[in-house]
Amino acid sequence: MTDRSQTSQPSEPTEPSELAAATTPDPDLVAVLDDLFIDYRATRATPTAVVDLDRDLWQRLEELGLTRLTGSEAAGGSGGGWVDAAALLGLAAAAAAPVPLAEHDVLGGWLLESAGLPNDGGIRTVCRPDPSGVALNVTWARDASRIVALWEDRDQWRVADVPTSRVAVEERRNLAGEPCDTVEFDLDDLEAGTVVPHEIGEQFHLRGALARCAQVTGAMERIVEVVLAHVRERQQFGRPIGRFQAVQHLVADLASETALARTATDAAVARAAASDWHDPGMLFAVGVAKSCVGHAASVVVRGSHQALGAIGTTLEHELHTLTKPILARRSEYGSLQDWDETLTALAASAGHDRLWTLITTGRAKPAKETHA
Amino acid sequence: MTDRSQTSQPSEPTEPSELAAATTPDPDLVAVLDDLFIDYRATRATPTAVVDLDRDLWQRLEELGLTRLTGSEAAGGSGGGWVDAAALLGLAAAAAAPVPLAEHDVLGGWLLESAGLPNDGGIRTVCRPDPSGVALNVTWARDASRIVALWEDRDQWRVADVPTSRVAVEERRNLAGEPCDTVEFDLDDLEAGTVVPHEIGEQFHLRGALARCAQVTGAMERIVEVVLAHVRERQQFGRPIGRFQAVQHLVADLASETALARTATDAAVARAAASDWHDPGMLFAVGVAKSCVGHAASVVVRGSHQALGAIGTTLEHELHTLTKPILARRSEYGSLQDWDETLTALAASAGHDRLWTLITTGRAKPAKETHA
Amino acid sequence: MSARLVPPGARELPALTELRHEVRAFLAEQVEAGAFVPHVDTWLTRWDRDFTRELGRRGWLGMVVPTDYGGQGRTYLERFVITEELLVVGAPVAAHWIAERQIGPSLLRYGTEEQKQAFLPGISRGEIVFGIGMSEPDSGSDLASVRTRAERVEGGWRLTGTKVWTSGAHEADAFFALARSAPLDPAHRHEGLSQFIVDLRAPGVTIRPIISMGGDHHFNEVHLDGVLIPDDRVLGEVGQGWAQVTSELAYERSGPERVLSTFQLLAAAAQAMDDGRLPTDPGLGRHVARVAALHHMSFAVSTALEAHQDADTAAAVVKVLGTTEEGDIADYVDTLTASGWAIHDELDTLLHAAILQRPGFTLRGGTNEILRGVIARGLGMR
Amino acid sequence: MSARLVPPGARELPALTELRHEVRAFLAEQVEAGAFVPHVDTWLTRWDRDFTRELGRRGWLGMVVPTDYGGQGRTYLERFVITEELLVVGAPVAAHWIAERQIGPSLLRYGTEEQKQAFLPGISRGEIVFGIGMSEPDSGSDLASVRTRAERVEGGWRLTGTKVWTSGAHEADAFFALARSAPLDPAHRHEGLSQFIVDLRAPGVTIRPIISMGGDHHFNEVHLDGVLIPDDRVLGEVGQGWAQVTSELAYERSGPERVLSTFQLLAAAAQAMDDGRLPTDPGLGRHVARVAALHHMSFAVSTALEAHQDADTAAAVVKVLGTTEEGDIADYVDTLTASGWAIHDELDTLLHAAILQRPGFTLRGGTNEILRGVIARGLGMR
Repeated sequence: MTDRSQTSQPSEPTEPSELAAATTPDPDLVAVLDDLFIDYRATRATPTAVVDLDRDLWQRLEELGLTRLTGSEAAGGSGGGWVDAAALLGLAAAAAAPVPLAEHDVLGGWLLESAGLPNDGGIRTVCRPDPSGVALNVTWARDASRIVALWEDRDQWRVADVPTSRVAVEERRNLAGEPCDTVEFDLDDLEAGTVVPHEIGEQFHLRGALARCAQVTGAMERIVEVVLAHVRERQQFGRPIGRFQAVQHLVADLASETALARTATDAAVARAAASDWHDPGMLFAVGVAKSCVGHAASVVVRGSHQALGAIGTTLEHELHTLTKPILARRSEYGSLQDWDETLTALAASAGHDRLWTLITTGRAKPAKETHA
Repeated sequence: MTDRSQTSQPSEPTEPSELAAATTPDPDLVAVLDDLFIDYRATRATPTAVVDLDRDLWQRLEELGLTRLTGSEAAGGSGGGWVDAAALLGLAAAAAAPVPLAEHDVLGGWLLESAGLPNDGGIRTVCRPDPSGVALNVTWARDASRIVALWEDRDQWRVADVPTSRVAVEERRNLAGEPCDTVEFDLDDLEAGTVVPHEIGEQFHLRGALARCAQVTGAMERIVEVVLAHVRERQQFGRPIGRFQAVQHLVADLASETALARTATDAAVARAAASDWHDPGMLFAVGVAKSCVGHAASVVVRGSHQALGAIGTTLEHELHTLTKPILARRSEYGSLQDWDETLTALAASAGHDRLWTLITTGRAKPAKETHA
Repeated sequence: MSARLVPPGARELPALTELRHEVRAFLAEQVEAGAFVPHVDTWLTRWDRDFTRELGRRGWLGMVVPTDYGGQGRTYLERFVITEELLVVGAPVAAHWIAERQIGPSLLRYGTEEQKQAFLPGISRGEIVFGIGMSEPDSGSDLASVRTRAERVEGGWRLTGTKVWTSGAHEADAFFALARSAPLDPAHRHEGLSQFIVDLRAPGVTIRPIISMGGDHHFNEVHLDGVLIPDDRVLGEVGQGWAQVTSELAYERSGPERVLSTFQLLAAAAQAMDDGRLPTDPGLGRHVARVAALHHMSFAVSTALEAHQDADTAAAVVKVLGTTEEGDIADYVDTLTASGWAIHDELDTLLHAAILQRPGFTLRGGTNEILRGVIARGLGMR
Repeated sequence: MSARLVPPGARELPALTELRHEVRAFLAEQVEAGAFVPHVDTWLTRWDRDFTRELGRRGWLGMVVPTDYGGQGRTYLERFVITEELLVVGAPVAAHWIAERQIGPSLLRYGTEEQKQAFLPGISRGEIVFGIGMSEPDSGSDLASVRTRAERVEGGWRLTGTKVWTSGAHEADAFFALARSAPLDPAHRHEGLSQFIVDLRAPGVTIRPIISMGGDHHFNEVHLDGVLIPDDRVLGEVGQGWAQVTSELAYERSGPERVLSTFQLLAAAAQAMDDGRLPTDPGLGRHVARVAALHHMSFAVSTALEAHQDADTAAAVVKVLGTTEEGDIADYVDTLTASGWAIHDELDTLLHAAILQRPGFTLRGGTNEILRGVIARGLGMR
């Protein structure tokens, strides 16, 4: 034993507020969103297999300043941060609201501001075309007035804000029945894009992945409510099925996985918000969220359908409006396997002695190596 | 639709016995083994953390001709096949009997016969030393009078029957507390070994793996009995814990996994017995068994300890005499991951059109390519 | 050795393998000719009366129906290999599935001579298509709680009630309906139930689609509004409906369709790994191993059924493990795929269909929760 | 947003990170100096009174005990980071674990002034070592069924009964025993229980080892044969034992020891993948992600406890997910390793220890079955 007794005894106790900071969204915003989406859920039409953009809802969101929540106030946005944006994405996903909030604001709006390009209204989506100018699985492309393209051109990243009228859109739909089109750009339009720092190109994938985590987690939280309501009400063998121990454990497990996904997503969002995405640990933090959210999705989708039984597989039921988008989104911005492999590489590179540092700071290597 | 109606209508119905053949061990043998091991279990000492070879039991097995069950009658064996041998290995493992039946008879005895070497009694174990003559994790080495070494020497396989007095044994124990020593041979002894066909070298790994499957499956079947007895007897909250739905489902799951492991093991054993290991599908069949057995081990070990609670973690309880060897053996003759990778390679190589053929015949490629 | 949950395995002998190869060759021809596009869960989702009749012409329907009733008079084992080959290739087999699996055997066991003559030859030719009417809106797993009433009338019975999840009712000719023919006695809930053969074209029958979460129409709600069932269309004994519907559960639960619904997806994933379109991953091997072992287990149960041995618990084991596995395959492949990695791809189509069908795998034919209870009973815990 | 099972997350601020780094640097020195060899599950298996006293000297014990009682008067959050750093490095912390986690807080809440003065300074110096006596041979998860009797005698109580699974009793100075101080009323099973502070050296106390499946001695059976407990060693209120033992469960269940028991094995596996001794596999990333998320979740619960918010359900979530995960890490690494792949390896030693300890993870402190019931209650299902 070394003999440095008492050295760490502080003279003054530290207040809890100096030790940890909560990262919760603006309660006024949450109250507005709760009202909005409760009303939306109460009045919307019966679910359909094909899901189209809800322009009425979009207009209400626009009137409330929510379609440009994260835009700077100078650029006509509401100046919201990632904590508020994640809350909006989550609650919209919980309501299965078919609106391109992630694409238009969180990703597209950010790219335009980063490039110093004007944002003159209209609905936007976003994509990363390949070198030949083709982008696959572009959500909501057919409904957008313009498409914000992030394009890697001879080792330079460019952002172009291209009118949809100037691209070829092949209409397709994803698992959730949402527009998820193939878009082919005119290379001239991409080459005319504004050069942005490399950092923007790297961040785009992380921001997209974390936006999807916020959406999936919000949808899973709504699923927990739907399942709880069902198992309280549905009777089998003379009692509510929620009284059966097997059902209780099934629901406890899916609710616990949802809680873990929420914790991981919030931790990444808090880190992003605190550092405006400059923290070198963002790759790890987003990876942790994407992995936990993705594995939770397996448990939650499976468990919720099992708990709801056949009724939950019908088109008229709310459940699939949540489960299908969850699976569609978990494969966006990298598959679950891709992210687990990324985390494996980070963990192996950290090795025995720095694995815990990786977990607490997101850095696999000491700071100086990270900058090298 | 093509128009070849009625072509497949047989004139005579086929008897079920011409369609499928059961592959069950000799009932007289099973009766002898049941008696032997019931008696063994009833009279053995309390479990210990360190497990040593039981020479009394070995002698009883020897007197019954069971230590050379698979030896040819010409060579003084009992002429048993793999179906009987798997039954013996399984029942001995179910009794946690510390005897080297797999090493001495199924593997060592077979190697000696394949090499035309005499088998003059004594206890043998078996191993595959590396080019420098060192073999790791040699079960029961310190207790054997001779060690049968299978050695790959300049692209030739040799079998040497080396007295233990001529090797250096570093004593170690495996997870189960069994002797699992490091053995270093004198290279002269290995070089003096008898050359055997390549086929022998390739089969050794498969035979070892399948012997381990038979042991693990037998131990898992005993665990199901132990768990059932416990949950019927143990009372909590005023009733046997087996009345709780959560416990019922836990036990149903581990019993089902055990049944799947049994099915996969028996299928591989039957294929081996029917073809005397010459069926080109043996690699796949053994891989299926090793994979199913290995994954079942995770479920069964975890579930049985959970069902038994703290009492099952004590040294005096039977449970760990089964769960520890299960995990020790599933990592022998290839890790679970190794075997899943082997199966992945076979499945990918079979591809879309031949995956089902692989499953039904074990061959990833058409017969002519397999021979190439 | 401990009492086994599952019967001992058996090896397939050449006579059976020959039949397997014959069916396989026919199906390869059909795929080649474009007669059908391989798909997942085709025993629910792919309905093709022409294909069904072609199977009938080839002598591959009515396999266990005696030749006296127009069947093949063959064995459960032969039916087994035909079933496997049809499922793995993803053939359109929904039209005859219910009749071949459970209506035929039930008619053989409980039907009158006239009923057998009336239905079995048509079933064996693939010309009479049957559905099954068990579930009701409030019954779920608690089948004894069915509310459809059968009232005694002159010369027969009048059925009133609603059946749900009746797959293919909009295409089928008839179905078996379970109904309460005597008032419910709460102490003996399984008594007073009877089975009726209902002509789906009869007056009083209304069929409404239940659209599935992917937008497809496979299931129906069948309203019975005082439908007259003549006495000669009662199946078996009045009041014995419960015993009749539960006696055949082992046949319904142990078949290859509880394992192979997503086999085409697994095969496509194997191909994609070979082509480098999916990352090589040991999970593929693990799933292939489980499917292979379940193929043996399902076959072992068939040999027991062929030998008239009790296999209710074993069938529950096959169904729990098999339906979990076929669903896990869908989730597994989904975790490997990234959106945008490919387009117009066979794998994508199969994957989406598999995901949409998956929730039903572990619900239909007895939920996994119910079946674990059956296994626990088989283990002596209940 | 739906009612959350778990409190919102919080970011660790620099003041806390500084403490973390201070502890981490000390521990790195200790490992370097060979003061201990990192191991798994050290809060049960590694007992070192010298190390414990050294932590006391550094002001890292008695963290939430007020300075008036010799403690540090600091926060649950500061205790949290110290705890994490000790666990991840696999330090020998068993000697003070029970006292630091639950005896200290219970004394603070329920103890008399004299009891606080008698025990808390010694606990905070790492000199008084405590155990806990709850379980009994027949009680298991049903704690209210304890049979140890406390009989009223002149000036105190006499305790008679047997406690089991008392970790470290053979090394500890005293333990808290839960006993029935009034006859069982089957309608009110949780009444009539009381807590007593028992000197383990007192006459009538017999301690016998319970050897674990790996051959180690951590647990004991403690026989109490009419042990006299003076009135001043009753903890809290006679008859309120149930409320007292259950009121602190959130502290016991939500800590990092429910996540990190096998962290050294995970770290060794990461190293082995980097070195090529284990195959690179996405499973490592999956486990690292879960451990990272559980680190945040456990911290979130600590912030709620610091703010005196109810966190019983959240603690159950941490414990179910965390203990499952720390056990799954052991099984995961085991599936990657082949026997004979290496020898004398750190990984091997950690792996075997982790496998042997694993069964206890999801049993001790409330089984996962019990805790899922707690979560279901928190969700309003019970």
